[in-house]
Amino acid sequence: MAGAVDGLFWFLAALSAALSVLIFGLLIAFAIRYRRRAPGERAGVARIPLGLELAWTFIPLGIVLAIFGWGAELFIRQLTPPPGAMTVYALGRQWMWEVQHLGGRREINELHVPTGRPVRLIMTSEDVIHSFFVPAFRVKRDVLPGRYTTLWFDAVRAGEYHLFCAEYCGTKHSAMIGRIVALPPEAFGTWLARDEGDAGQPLATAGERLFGALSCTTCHGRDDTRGPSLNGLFGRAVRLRDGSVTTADEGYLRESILQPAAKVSAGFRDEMPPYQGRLSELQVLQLIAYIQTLGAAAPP
Amino acid sequence: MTDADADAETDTGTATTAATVTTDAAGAKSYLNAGFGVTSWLLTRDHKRIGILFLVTLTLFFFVGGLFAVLMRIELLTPPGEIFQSETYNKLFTMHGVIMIFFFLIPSIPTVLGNFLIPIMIGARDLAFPRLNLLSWYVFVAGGLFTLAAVVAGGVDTGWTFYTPYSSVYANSRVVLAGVGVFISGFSSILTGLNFLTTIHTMRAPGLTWFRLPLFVWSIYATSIIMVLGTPVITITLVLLLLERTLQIGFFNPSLGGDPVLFQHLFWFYSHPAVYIMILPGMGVISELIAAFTRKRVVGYPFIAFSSIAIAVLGFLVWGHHMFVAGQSVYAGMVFSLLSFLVAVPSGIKVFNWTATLYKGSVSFQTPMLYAFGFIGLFTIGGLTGLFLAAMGLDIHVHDTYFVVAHFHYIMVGGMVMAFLGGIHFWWPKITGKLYPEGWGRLSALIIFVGFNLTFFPQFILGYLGMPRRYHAYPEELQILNVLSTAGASILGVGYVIPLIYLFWSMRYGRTAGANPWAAQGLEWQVPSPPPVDNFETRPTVTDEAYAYPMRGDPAVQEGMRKTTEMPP
Amino acid sequence: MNRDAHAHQFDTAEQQDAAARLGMWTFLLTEVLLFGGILTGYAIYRAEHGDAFTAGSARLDFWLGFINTAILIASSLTMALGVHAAEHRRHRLLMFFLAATMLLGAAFLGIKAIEYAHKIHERLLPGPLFAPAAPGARRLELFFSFYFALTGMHALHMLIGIAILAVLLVMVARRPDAPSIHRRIEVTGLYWHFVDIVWIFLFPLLYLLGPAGPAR
Amino acid sequence: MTGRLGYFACAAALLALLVATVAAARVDLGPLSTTVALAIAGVKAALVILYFMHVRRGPRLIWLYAAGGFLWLALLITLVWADVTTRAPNL
Repeated sequence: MAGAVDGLFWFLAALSAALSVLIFGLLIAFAIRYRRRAPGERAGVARIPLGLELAWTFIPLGIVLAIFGWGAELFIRQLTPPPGAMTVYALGRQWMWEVQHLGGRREINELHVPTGRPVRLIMTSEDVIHSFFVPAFRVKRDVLPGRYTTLWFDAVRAGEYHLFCAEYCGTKHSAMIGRIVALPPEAFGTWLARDEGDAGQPLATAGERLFGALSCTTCHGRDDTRGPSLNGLFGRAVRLRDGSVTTADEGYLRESILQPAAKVSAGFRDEMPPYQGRLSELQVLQLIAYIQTLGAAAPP
Repeated sequence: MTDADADAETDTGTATTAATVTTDAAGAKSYLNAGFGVTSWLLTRDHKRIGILFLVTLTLFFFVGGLFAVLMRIELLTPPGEIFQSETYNKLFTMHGVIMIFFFLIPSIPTVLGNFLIPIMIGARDLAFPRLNLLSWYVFVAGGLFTLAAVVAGGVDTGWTFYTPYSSVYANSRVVLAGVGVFISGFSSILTGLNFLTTIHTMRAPGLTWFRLPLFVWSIYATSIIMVLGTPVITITLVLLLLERTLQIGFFNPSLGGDPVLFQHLFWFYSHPAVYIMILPGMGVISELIAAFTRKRVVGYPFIAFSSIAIAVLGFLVWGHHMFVAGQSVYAGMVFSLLSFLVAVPSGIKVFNWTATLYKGSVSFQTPMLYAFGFIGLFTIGGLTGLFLAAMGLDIHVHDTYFVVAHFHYIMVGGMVMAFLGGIHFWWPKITGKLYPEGWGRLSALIIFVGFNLTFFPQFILGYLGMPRRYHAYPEELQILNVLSTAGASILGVGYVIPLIYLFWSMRYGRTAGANPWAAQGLEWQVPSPPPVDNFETRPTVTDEAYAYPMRGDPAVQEGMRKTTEMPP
Repeated sequence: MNRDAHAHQFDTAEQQDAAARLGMWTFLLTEVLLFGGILTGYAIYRAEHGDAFTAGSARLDFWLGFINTAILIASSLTMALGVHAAEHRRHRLLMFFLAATMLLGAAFLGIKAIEYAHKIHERLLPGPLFAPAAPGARRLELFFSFYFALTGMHALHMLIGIAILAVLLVMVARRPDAPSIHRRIEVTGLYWHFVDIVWIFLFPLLYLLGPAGPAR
Repeated sequence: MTGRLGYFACAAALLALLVATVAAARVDLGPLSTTVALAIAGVKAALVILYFMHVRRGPRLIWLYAAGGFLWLALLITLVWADVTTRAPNL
């Protein structure tokens, strides 16, 4: 992706340079050629044909429309993670990045990733708006409180890269920085398996325990009883009470845990208590990770 | 003897003298001599004096805002951020932004040159609502005092964008004082815009049809539309923000189901068009300067006039390009990106037409024209780099980096401030009746141009390399470019101080300017310098288009020069 | 008749009238967008949290809102008649209509105050004092944030309108033949009608969400 | 005195529309109910603008100003709406 972004950048740089040279060249040439030679000198009559006016109206229009298309196509690609991307969760908080791997390892202001495999981040903030910015990968996305945003990148070469917070977030904004460590796949595997004192349970395991502790099973069982069954829910299309259809992705699950009334599944009543304020963002992530594992075990 | 004087003596004879002579003969007092006490200024309803009041106030704010910029650049000389605490640095860039945007750039040309010139250019005695005009200044000063109080009381650290929930819940600085200051100053903007719109619609001199108006009037008209339609939205948004902060009434707070992105929508609905409030009047000034210093009608007059309106309208439809990475929907982003690109077209039209105006012109290089050249160059670069930011896929990378900082400084400082200084120099003889020293003028224009580019061009590179804005410490590999930028800033600072000194000096010691030192066309050059209180002895009647300069080989003017106006007997 | 008198910057009284009218319309343009900022937020949140907003609407006193709408329509009528009287130089009639408009405006504000008192008593004032217990209460609070912002801003405009009318009433009483009176009355009328229009939109937007409203 | 009669007629129409909007709200029109309520409000506002505020006999410029504010507000709401309603939950 970085190469594709740079392609557009340098194209635009070249275009800008060419246009600047054209305009500055004409300005200077005209200024010298038509400089005032005598104090009372008058200007000559010069008619600009309408065709020329139209040309410098519509040719730039065509050019900018083409650039729009290019930029938009690039944008869509940057927002669509390729299949098989590795999911990692990131929490922004004044003034640190907390990264949670599915397997349970947790990092502060660091993110270890394997080379050659796309990484998809699911991010949220616990306080103000932050922005996850890795210049080397040409990616950036704001991290908002109260909802998930995502971002993906592909570290081609092993190495260390800057991680910045790009949205002003308070006193230590410029200290909310870290590094992305891209390791070859084997080295990454070793790193992931190691415990440097930060490893908790795998997210899904913690989520399962929490699921039980919160008595979610009372309503969400193997079959649709009081609440819809969660088996095989993740990634599926869900029909809602008001007739609309949505996809059960991370954002939907988060909202349905914290504010169940917002989107109620068709055929069910709005009777689940909201968990907003009762669960930390990390706990929500654990529950989501657990619900995703329910997909595998679900009967067709 | 400078070119200007020579021109004045050889070429002013025809169109201008009639008006000058009649007014002088009547012995009318100039607006500067009409009264001398402090109250004669503080209670004046003369649009010219109010323009001067704004000029003095804005100059003060410009140098206060500039001081913050200098401190920031000093801090950024070294990577680790050793001079100020990060807290202090955050307040510096916030106060720099708030003061420069709300208390200098937005009011600058409209309230100073617009106030002074619009009534004269349309042949009126004053604006439609002189008392509202004075009120506008008092409101502005009140807003400014609140904001300065916020600085004195410890500063504000939210960034000029006041994004929630940081500003409404988390910030520990004087958000309320600064917010109230900006809120109040908004009313000044609304009153000014309202006054201009009404005046231009109802008070044009007989015969002064829309397409005979100077392009500066068109640009101020377009600017006023934005002021009137946009400012109320930020005003009310700030009210909601302040309510949320002081009374904890939720409007944007995510814990109530609110949406911080909504704040950004409402904020940019005004603040993006506000960019055009800053640049459109500058474009108007440049059109005037180019016409005067090439002695030609600006090429493509209707295109330039309508492109101002087009920019004002299109400018309202593009605000979402500040939010491509902010969690806005992809589809909305597409719409905003497409519309943003469309703004490039009317901007391009202006640049091409200005350039073409030089063709076969009689180009002279006095200070205002040097500023005009600087404007076109820097605006071109600023505009072209706008394409980078409107392209969504590329904006992801450069958004909120120094690339953006450089881009908008090229537009606002490179464009707007250049135009402001060019306009001040051009109309200085009219405003004060005195000539500024031409040599110093050219020198400082050159210093500013060089200093500006040295300050801000490296910032494009910094942004591309990934340096985020609002960082008071940065990685070591970026130091060289930052040092270059700081060096440029010190040159730029000198460039800004020189005109301040010689313009002051010229008020007392400058040589007396005639009514029309540039041999320029336009109603403002037909009244004495400085103009009398009521501008015109008798209402002028306009019979010709704007910029009716006599031309070589034009059969229409062979037998004599055209007159722009005829004074009734 | 000194009707032709005009300020020095104008050429004729007609020009001054046109400028005053256009100036006021421009001001109203800004007012539309002033309310528009809050309305945008309201529209967006209503789309997102429809149920909570309907529930909030059901807690408003529909009949008080209805009566207030009728009162404002009546006040617009008296204002229009006042402008008409001013045009025809009927000063006594003009004073009567100005007073009637003020009274109707005050009645509106009185009823609004009763509504506010009820809401505060029910602890529906958003902020730290907000205390309903039902699930989804946070969204309900959001509705009331907007209810108070919109109606509060409207009430503030009513207050300003009444104050202007009071000043005009005194002016007419003192100098009924002052040349600028008819212009001032006309321009104030525009303002008053605008404030009425705002309420015409606020009433259905706030009070008539879903069938719950008028059924009670 | 036709002017005065016109004002009374206008006020009567406004009150009738007020009753109509209440009646419409009593009927459950589903998602249409808001549209109907706003449409009636729009008609009422138009009556006030055209008759009470004399735009009907005003110059074209005043028509433009009267419509401009609402147009601009519609623009603001539409574009913000376009964002909020098309956000994929997870993007």
